[in-house]
Amino acid sequence: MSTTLTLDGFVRWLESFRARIDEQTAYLTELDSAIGDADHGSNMARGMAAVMTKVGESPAATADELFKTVGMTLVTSVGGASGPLYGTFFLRVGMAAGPVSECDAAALAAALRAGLEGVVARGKAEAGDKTMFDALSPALDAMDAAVAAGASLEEATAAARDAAATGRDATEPLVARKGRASYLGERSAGHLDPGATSTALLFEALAEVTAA
Amino acid sequence: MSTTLTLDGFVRWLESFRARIDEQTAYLTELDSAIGDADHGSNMARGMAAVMTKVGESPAATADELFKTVGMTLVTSVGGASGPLYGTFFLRVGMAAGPVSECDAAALAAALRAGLEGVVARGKAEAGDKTMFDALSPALDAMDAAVAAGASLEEATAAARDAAATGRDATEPLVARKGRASYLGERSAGHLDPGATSTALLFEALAEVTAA
Amino acid sequence: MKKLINAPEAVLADALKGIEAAHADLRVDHAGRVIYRATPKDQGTVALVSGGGSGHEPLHGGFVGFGMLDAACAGEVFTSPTPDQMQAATKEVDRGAGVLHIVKNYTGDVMNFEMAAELAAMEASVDVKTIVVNDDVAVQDSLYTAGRRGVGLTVLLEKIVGAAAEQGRSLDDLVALSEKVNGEGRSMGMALTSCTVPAAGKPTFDLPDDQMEIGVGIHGEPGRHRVPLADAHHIAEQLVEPILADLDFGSSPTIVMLNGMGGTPLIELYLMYGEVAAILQKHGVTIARNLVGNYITSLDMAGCSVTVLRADDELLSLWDAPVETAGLRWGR
Amino acid sequence: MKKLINAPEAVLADALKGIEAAHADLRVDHAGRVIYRATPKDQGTVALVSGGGSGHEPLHGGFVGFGMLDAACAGEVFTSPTPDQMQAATKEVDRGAGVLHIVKNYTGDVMNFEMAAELAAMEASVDVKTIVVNDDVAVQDSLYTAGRRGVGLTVLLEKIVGAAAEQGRSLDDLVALSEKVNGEGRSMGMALTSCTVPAAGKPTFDLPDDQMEIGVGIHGEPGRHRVPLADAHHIAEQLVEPILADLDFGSSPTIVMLNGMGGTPLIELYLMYGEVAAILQKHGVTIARNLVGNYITSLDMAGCSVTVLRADDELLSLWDAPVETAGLRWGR
Ligand SMILES: Nc1ncnc2c1ncn2[C@@H]1O[C@H](COP(=O)(O)OP(=O)(O)O)[C@@H](O)[C@H]1O
Ligand SMILES: Nc1ncnc2c1ncn2[C@@H]1O[C@H](COP(=O)(O)OP(=O)(O)O)[C@@H](O)[C@H]1O
Ligand SMILES: [Mg+2]
Ligand SMILES: [Mg+2]
Ligand SMILES: [Mg+2]
Ligand SMILES: [Mg+2]
Repeated sequence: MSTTLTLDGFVRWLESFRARIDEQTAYLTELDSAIGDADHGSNMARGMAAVMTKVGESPAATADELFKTVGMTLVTSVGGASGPLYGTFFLRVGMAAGPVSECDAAALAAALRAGLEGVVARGKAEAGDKTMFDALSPALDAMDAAVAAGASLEEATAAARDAAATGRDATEPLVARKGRASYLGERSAGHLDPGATSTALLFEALAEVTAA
Repeated sequence: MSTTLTLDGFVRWLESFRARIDEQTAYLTELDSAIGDADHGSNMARGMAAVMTKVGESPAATADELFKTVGMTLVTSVGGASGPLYGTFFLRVGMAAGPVSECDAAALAAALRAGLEGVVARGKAEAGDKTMFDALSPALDAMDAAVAAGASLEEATAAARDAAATGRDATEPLVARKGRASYLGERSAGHLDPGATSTALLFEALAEVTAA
Repeated sequence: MKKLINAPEAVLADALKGIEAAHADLRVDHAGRVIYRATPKDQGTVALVSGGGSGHEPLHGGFVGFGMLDAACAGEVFTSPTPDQMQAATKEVDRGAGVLHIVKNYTGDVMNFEMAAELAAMEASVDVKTIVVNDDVAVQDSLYTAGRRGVGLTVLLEKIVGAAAEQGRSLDDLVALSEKVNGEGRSMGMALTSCTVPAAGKPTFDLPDDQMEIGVGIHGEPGRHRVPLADAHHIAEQLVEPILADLDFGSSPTIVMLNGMGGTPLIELYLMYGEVAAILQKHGVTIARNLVGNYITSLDMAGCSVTVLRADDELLSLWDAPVETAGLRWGR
Repeated sequence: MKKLINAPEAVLADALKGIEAAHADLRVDHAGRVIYRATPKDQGTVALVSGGGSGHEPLHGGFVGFGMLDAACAGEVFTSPTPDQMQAATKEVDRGAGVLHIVKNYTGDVMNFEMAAELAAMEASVDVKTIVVNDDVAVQDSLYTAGRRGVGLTVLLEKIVGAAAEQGRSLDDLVALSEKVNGEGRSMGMALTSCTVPAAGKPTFDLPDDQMEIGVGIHGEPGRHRVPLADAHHIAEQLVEPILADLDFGSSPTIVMLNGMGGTPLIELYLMYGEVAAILQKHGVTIARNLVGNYITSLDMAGCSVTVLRADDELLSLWDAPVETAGLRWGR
């Protein structure tokens, strides 16, 4: 249990995210079948496989390098809505983190918030639109609050994980207003948002890695 | 119970055949699904509906007129294999019966045999090819034998009916050598032939009418 | 059964209405169920009449037009049309040079066209010749079958012979050309699913999820063999190999058609064509022309067929000649 | 799942192999997953790039060629392609007069094309303009949706704007023309069955035998409403009426497309076209041109869509202009 996340830790985060995506590919696609086009699982799996290959091939020396690789790889291998959104997220995280080799809780929270801002700039989602925003934004609010209250990295990411999960669950009753699910109108209610569900996995992975 | 079949009786025969076809349309198509193209029931139903309309519209004065109408209507409304075959059958029956208004058992048997010869001329089927021949031919053999033995019209047509049914049942184990079912090779064995099954209905109808 | 129809017994009549509405260059005789060119061809040229059961669209109606057929007689679904239809079409399209009947080899089609030719001959007015197409290698042409079925090659034959007719060739010439095409082409088909005949209301056969039918025709009939489902490459092998075993294509150019059965989307047909082309090339077969798409279908059946035609310069140039029909169009 | 494929993850790569094998006038960049014309158009003419998820064939690759697109970027099944694909295609096809991106309105497609345009602009070399097609009347264009989907009209737009590009019109002209087409066309779709995405391995949704989905797009997504199955006539009404309610076509000529979703055979599409044409005519709509077939599909989904485009003389003459692609061909 450490107070910073090192470059190694970032890679372990990505690895753990990838493992969760792989495990949940069918589930994510099933969620996307109900209110979308049945590809979110395979999109994310394809993207994270490409990311881990790229990251393995050319290990990065700094956080900005690493996350630039992650973001560009997602942008160029995923497509769909999630490619530009997750891609932009990581590109912005890297830009905000800068040429460092580790981040403490506050720096990490700030970098992740820059990522969220990138997602919003790209996709224009607002709270309650039933998108990944609805897991991402509360996760970062919780992390900020924990950091402000002096929580450890582990505690802050655990708070983010829990808030992401709550945010994901809260998408279920919502009527979608962004993305493909919005075409369904009222019929989109009663289903979890696939992107919010994959985002919750991202924070599960982060919390796991900081706790290790 | 009469010794001859009158023009009225012929029409009742056709009506009864039509009723049986209508009742068994789905069954005949099901048999044709197994070893053919799933249309024998609807083919025969369409044809006999057209026949009864035509016969109702322009009542015939003689057997040859009646059966010419029946044959031509089948030829021009059924299509497929059964159209020319049943059509030729009735055309030849009419030609053989001639401009009469009734037939006794011997005349009827002779006319029907002419019909069989038409079927063979058209379709080249032999015994055991798994076609309507395999119901028609034994039916006429039985009828001839009954007539030769001095049987009544009712007895002779009952014998024909029974032989047609036996012939129909005997098609089940056969490997088809004519018609669509032959494309299936060995896979055609184990199924009744649809055409033999509809032919058995023709003789059920005939026996019913002579017994009435 | 889920179909875009009004009623099973109205399918053909209603589809003919749609064909007429869609194609100003076709004329439909609704009572007679014949599709004609709106503008007949020139006097003194041989006319081509084909026809067969419906459910194979675009065949045959979609191939009526410049460079292919003059008339197509539409039967009920999977049921050959009747002699009176063919006879009427024959009289209607004859331009004084005779009429070629293009018949797929099925007992029903052959008998009905035979009766039509007898009727036309009785009227003594029209010179009718017939080509019976029988290209399906899944069926042995033997005493124990009704011969080989006519399948995919029919499309290629209608294109090639149609082009020759347009050039003013004689009826005898066209018969010889048809026999040449029929002799040089072979087909083989397979099905992933059965089709559903509207009047039957349910699939003609049941096929478990892990099985497929190899050697099917175009009437939703079961195939020669039921075998385990395979990937595209191995399916392609099972289609190509019987064709190559049946006819030696040597190194001559060929025309290859990868045809969809109606329910298979184009992405899969292209994928299959890629496999088929690679296998043919591996066997030294030269593909000079190709066609990928739904050309001779079996209602909503999922599956495909392969047709390979050995094509010399004559056939290739007739293939390349302009054609303007609903189903095939190039050169104008 | 029964499909003619080798493996779900190889569908796109394998299909591209088949497209390349089938069409000598197309060039396929397999690594980049872009389909190009084998012979680029003349210097000084605007190039058209489109693209989108796969599974809609012949769209878009089947519309690359003379008179339509210069390049089509293929994404994974139902997944928009990535910005690097579009950027590469854009640079490759630019003939110095700029490039028009034709994008169907989906969040993913729009974002990916946006990023591509940003990248192309950063390189400062190519003048890129974008038209986002959004013709689906099943979806309200409101704050509460991602706007209307781009569906069938895309085919008509690619044809019409492609013809104009071939005439040497400027990029700004083509943008204006595209906007005109997009403003004058509307579509509505329905499904009898779901499709099956290969990677998902099972149907996207279940639909009971007595129900259908009205207002579907082209990604196997459920529609706006699930309603009882109806006959062709009443289905046609449910497709045509929302279109007419959305746009007054007056008495101007129209181009009408009856499009199949991939799993519906042509006989049913013609039948539906007959119903649609009759209903349109009853409402006083004049059909000047039409298209019946599978042009923008949703894998193996059974169903269809209707597109109606109000077309003045300019649009009609661009429609009639020669086109030579795998999916649409006339005039050469
Ligand atoms: N405008 C948007 N802003 C944020 N997230 C979005 C937006 N549109 C879609 N998403 C997210 O993307 C997810 C769908 O991703 P995916 O299925 O991979 O792409 P596609 O919708 O193109 O098939 C949705 O569940 C949603 O969370
Ligand atoms: N050559 C033939 N001679 C006699 N009967 C035949 C011949 N070919 C087929 N049949 C009969 O026709 C029946 C099929 O009729 P039908 O299904 O209506 O026509 P099709 O085979 O054209 O679909 C077969 O069951 C068989 O009894
Ligand atoms: Mg999706
Ligand atoms: Mg049959
Ligand atoms: Mg039949
Ligand atoms: Mg998608």
